[in-house]
Amino acid sequence: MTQILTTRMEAHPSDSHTLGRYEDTGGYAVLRTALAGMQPDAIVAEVKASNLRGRGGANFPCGVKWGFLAPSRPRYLVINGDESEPGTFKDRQLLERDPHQLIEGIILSAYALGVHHAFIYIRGEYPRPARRVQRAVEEAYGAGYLGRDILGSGFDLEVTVHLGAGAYICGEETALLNSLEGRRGEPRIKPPFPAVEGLYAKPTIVNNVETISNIPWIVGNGGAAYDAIGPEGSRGTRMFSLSGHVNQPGNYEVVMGMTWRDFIYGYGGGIRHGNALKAWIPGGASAPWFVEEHLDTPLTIDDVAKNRSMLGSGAVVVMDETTCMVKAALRVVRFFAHESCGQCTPCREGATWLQQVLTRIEAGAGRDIDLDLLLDISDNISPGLAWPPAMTTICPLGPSAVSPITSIATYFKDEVAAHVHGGGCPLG
Amino acid sequence: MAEQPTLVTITVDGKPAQVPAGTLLIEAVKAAGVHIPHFCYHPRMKPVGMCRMCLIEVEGPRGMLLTTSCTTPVADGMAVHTESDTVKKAQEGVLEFLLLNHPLDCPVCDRGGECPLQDQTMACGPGESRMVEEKRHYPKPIPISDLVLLDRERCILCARCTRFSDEISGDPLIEFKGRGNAVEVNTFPDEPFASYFSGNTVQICPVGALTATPYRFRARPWDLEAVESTCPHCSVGCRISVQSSRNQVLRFMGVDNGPTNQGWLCDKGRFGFEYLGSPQRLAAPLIRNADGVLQEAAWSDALDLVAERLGALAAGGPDVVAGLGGARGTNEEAFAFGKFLRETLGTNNLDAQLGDGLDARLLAGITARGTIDDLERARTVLVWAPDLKEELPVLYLRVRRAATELGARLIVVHPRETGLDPVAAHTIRYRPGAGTELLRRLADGSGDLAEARRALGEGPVVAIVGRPGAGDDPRLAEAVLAFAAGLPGATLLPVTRRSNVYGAADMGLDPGLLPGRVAAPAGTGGRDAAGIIEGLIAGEVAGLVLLGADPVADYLEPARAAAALEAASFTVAIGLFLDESAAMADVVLPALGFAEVEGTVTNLEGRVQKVNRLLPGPAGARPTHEILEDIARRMGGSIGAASAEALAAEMAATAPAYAGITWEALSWGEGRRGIVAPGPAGSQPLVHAPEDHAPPPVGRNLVLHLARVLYDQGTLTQAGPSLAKLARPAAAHVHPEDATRFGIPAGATVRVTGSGGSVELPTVFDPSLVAGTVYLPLHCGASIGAGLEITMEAVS
Amino acid sequence: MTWDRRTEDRAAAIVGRYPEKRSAVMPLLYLAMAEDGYLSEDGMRRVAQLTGLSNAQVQGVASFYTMYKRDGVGEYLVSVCTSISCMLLGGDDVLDAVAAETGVADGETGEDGLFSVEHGECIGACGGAPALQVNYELIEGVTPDHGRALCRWLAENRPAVVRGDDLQERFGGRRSFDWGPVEAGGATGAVPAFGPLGTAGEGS
Amino acid sequence: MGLFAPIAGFGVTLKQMFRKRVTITYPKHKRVKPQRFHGRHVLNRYPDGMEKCIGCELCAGICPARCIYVRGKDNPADAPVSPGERYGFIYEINMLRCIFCAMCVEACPTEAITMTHLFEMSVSNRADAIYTRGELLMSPEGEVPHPQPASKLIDLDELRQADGWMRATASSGRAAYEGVRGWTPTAGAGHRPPERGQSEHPEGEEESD
Repeated sequence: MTQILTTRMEAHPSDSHTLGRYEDTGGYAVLRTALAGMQPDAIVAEVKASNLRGRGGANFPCGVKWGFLAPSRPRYLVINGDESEPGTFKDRQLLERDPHQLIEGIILSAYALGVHHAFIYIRGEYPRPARRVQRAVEEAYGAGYLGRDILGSGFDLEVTVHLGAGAYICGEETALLNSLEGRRGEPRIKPPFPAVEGLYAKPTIVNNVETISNIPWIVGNGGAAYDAIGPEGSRGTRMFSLSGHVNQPGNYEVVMGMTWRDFIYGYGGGIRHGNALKAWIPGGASAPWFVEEHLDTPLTIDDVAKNRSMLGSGAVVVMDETTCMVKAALRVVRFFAHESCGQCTPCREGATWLQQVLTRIEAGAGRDIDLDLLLDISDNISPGLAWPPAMTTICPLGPSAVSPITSIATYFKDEVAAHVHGGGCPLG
Repeated sequence: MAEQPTLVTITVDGKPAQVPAGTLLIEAVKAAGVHIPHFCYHPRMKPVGMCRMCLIEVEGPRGMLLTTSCTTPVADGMAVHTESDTVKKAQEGVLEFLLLNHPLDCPVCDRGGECPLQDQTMACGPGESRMVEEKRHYPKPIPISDLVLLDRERCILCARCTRFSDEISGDPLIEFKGRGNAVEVNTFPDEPFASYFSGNTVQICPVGALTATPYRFRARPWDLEAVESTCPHCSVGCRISVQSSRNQVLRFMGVDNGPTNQGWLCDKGRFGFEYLGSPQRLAAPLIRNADGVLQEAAWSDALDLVAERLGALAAGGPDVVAGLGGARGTNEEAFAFGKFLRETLGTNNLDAQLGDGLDARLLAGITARGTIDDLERARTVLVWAPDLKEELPVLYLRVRRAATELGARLIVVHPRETGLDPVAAHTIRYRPGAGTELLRRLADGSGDLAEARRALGEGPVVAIVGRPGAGDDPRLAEAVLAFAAGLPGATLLPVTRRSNVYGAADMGLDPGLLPGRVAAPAGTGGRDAAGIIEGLIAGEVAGLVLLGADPVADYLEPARAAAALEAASFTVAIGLFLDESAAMADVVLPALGFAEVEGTVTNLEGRVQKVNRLLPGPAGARPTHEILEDIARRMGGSIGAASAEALAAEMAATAPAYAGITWEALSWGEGRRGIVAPGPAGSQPLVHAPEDHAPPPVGRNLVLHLARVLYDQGTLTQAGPSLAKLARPAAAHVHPEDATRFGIPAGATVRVTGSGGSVELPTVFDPSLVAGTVYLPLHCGASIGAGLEITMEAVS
Repeated sequence: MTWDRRTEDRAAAIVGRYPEKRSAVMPLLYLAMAEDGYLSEDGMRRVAQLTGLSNAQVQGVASFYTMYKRDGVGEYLVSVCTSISCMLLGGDDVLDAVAAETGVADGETGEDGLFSVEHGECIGACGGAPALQVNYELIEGVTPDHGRALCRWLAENRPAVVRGDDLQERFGGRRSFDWGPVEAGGATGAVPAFGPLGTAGEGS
Repeated sequence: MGLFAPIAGFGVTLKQMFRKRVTITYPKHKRVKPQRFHGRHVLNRYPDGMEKCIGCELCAGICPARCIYVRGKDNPADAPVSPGERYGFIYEINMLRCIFCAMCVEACPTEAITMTHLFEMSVSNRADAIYTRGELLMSPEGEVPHPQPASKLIDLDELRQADGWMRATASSGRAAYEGVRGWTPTAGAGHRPPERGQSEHPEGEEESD
């Protein structure tokens, strides 16, 4: 079984986060080699060759994104550690258990991109990971991996750890940049993309923690080696956060390509109490749900997309037969309504309205027309209810709130009707 | 001026259209004749694409893309659909979302009847609400300043107001608060939205979330009558819509005149309409009776008396009488006043200013006079002038825009912090009275001024020059203008505050000028304001005609002015109010004012604009030109003022710079934006050489910085209840170092003694003030004259 | 509003860490919150001065984020996750149990100022669901009984420093992943960034 | 020419003599007005005494004769005159100009203004024909003031006869609500049910909430 990101933390559970252990296990060796002998372009080339796709949710090829970086300077690198999507906790593990791997990735990426100031944006509810990363950054400064003239290469890099304060929307890259600039975390209109006008209107690359944590391995082993792992379009390993009604929840670093059945019943150890599977969310709260018929779909970015959903942030939430689908949908919609930044009318008003209607249905006060109403509200947020979603909003948070609605409307229409006619949940 | 934009071809709903390149789709499509509904988009602000109302479909490589037309720039060959089913559905959806929480306040909402949300709901909204849940509720309305009320239930969160106060006016006192469905616009607790520009947010609010107290519930939009006119409050000449109901002016709205105000107004302009309907307006002539009391009289008696007394005085020889004023009315009134004084009374003692502005010959005669719009192209802007935010607020907005949006380098020279300092690249302080030395150093680029000097070497340069304080020597401004004229690509904007002081100068209300920017022939010189006042005191001048001027309050040495009026053997005051000077006059004649007469005015660029008539005015008041004509006729002459229009025609025919600027030309097409009267050709040498006259900073000596503030004790401000309460009490602003030197604790009362008297005032510490200086706001109820040299001592 | 010398120095260091001082708003708000126990108006005013923003703008930022508590919070802020994964495994019951034990309803602060209770949106502990945080110190695998016991223990022992590892040991269950070594650090209030030991963003 | 020819000539006259007369002896007798009769206006109150008029001026805006003058004002917070922010501070109708078209009634969003059956309002002075708020607004007891006292010529009881059609046609009224008391009765005493038979739904209009 190939592991890239989690080897060290599994082998050294007690001190994988320390500089000593990191260096012992070959850490910063790649950095030394790269700073001594590699041109920045060569690193970019390796990343491009690796076909590494962003792990934050959009799965955009990392090398391509780097290629968009505008030539003007200064430029910034921002690490998105604002992991807040329900079901996702992989970055927390990477931050907490192997921060130096991330820092080495940052230094390599910054060197490759000509960046001299990088920011690590960690969500506010993660004080422990933030403390660990901060300590690791201090260790790295102390050891000469950060600061002026890193390892005598003449390359300078400052890293600032920035703590969020409880706003999921700041995981959206432009909202994150606004937040980092000290503004309200409202997404910006794109274009211009951050690679052209990002932090302080300067060219900026925003990458996910997991994405950048892969960089030391890719630079060390070559992009081709990474590209050799896993099926086409889903290269490399990937951290999946498995939670919900499975026997063995947790983070799993896997090579993609297996079926969902293998993943849920293999890694997850099957459904609790031997219950039947009812549905699962394949890629974080914003992804449309899968049901039994998708169990034999291969777990790759493209196969999931073909089935009108997404791997997103790699969070798999499994629901068994005892789960009320209306309640589950409401809980997800409530999240998005709560986390809407409030800029765009359809998301601000629509998500709350969806929540209100669902609340009514769940409480047994639904009307026959309510499901159609829900779908029409959804249609006004995400016209056509197509996949990938069209949107009437600036960022995809609006359409995210629609996913649970279309999911229950597609697969659990009868259950919704039973709520309406039975005056509440038929499951009791 | 009108650069032809390059055109690109796009397809709008299947029809090809030629639209200007580089514009946003929403504007491009408008140019093609298609209106797209929108709320958050405002052509004078950066687009944010928040309301999502302006969604349209654009054909792209990956099929039709629904996108906001306010954020998408137009590109050649673009095909857009504004009326497809998808677009209609999306727009209807957005409107439904907006209306979910919008209260059904339309019948009581000030916006009802002129509300974009109402209009667009009628045009493309759903018929009925599908929401059965409770709407969002907030206490309503809450006052967020003395002038503005906020109703958060009505707010659709388009951020126009917050963006205006952040981007345009630079005082972000209102902001979004909260997140998601709980977002609201609000101020910081206990920190009101006390912006000089708050009224603009009321005007641009697309719903009735922000309403203005002076207009609240006074009328409904459909019973308003309106004319376009020019704001009467300062010399920027903002274009306004004057709106009235039942013969009462109820509000001024900004009209987007690109070259001047771009749609914005200051709150003094916007809410400064109340004086017109003030019960204190003069409504009948007053004659001082045998007991020395002013008593109402018939017009014929009053005019007879004036003609008789003035005639008797004028018969005594030339220049025995004098005229002051004319800087607040129309050009036609100023022209008539000049003719009346020069031809009927045979005097050259006339001045529109009261010694507090710039030399009228400079105003009328300056070459390379710029326009406000030059700021759009300026590389460097030099402001050596009064605090524009206090005196010419909309010019402040334009300069601020140049500095923040257009990348101009701004250099501000002033004795203390001005509103522009936060956006200035260089701020230079100097002691009042020591400006010549500073100018020399700036011209040399010596020492710490090197950077600023280098910036001034990069043109085009716009120089905005005036007297920063009333005590500053007007000759310094001339010297600064002379220096600035030599800068690369320089255009010059001399500034002074009274609304039509430029027009008055152009109409020859100065001993050295004849109408149309013509220098008076040598040897015809009369007295200027200071000369008139001293002449009255000395008994060399006996009669005085005041036209909308109040020297007793406004002359920089009020005591001298009072003495002059005391000494005059006959004074007639023509005006709107019984101000301090009128109260000392022998005859007071009520005149019609703004919105009651038609005419033209000239702003600080020399831009001539029309003012229009909407109201009859008080029954007993008459137009100024008629009053003057009637007096002239009684004296056996005429000034040919059969009507204001006849005067205008005479001006257009005889005053060189005003040739062809007729009412007709100003009323239609491009002329409605005003016509800039052409300046003199060639270069006119500036008149005076300045010299420093600051007393040396020794012992307990200080210099005085006396400057205007927006809301003061002026007659027009005080006659309107909304603005009157905003007037600031006077205070002595002292540098903390000086306070220490004089042993003055914070908040202590001091006695300040100057050339014209002595007052006791509370102190305010002002570290931005140049040391050795005391700043007093002008016209705030405490006057010590304008002499630079003053003394200060602690009282308690 | 005056901060002591140490706090002012810290504030200056924070401002110095960013290319533009406006960026320091968020960490400074945490600092202001740590000063007063909640985000006071005076605190926001001071942050505005330090960053060159208007007070209203600082309020606009502060009110956007849920972790800046502009009303007073109790000594222990208990945030029970009720997002989808925790909900599936009984997060609502834990919240009910916590509310019942402390007598403080969701979103409220008790009269004695000991507890504030809130439901949280996903706190990244889905593998150990249901989970809760006390002053943002995480405890995973919490049953309703554990939740009650936890609150009782807090009320009885009133620890000055809330240590996540310690609470996890006493009241936690299944974890999302192996947490590694026990941490000495903990939270001294409802402000995550400025614990007594190294703080996120400090130093460097 | 027959004997009865002269009498036959009176045939029509005689026939009429025995018919019921159309003419009534007004003002001794008064005709019952049709339910939709447009008489003089009243301004109504809610049962709790609050005025219904909010001073919105929609009546003045719609009035084709331009005979209504309304001005609103802020409701005093401690003693509100009407619900909400604004109340009708000035309310005047020039009855000489009024054409009794009832557009004001239709425009009114709160059913504040309605018409009664009283049409007797002769005046001897044009100024008296301007009905002010004092003459239009009914008292909290449901009485409506009138410039003239009750007399042979003026039957003030007709002030109580409020229009029945209004419910069906006013902006917030719908025929579907016939017989359903959706708001307080007009003119305090206008207890008459709306006219029957108004509520046949137009084609395609569906019953909704």
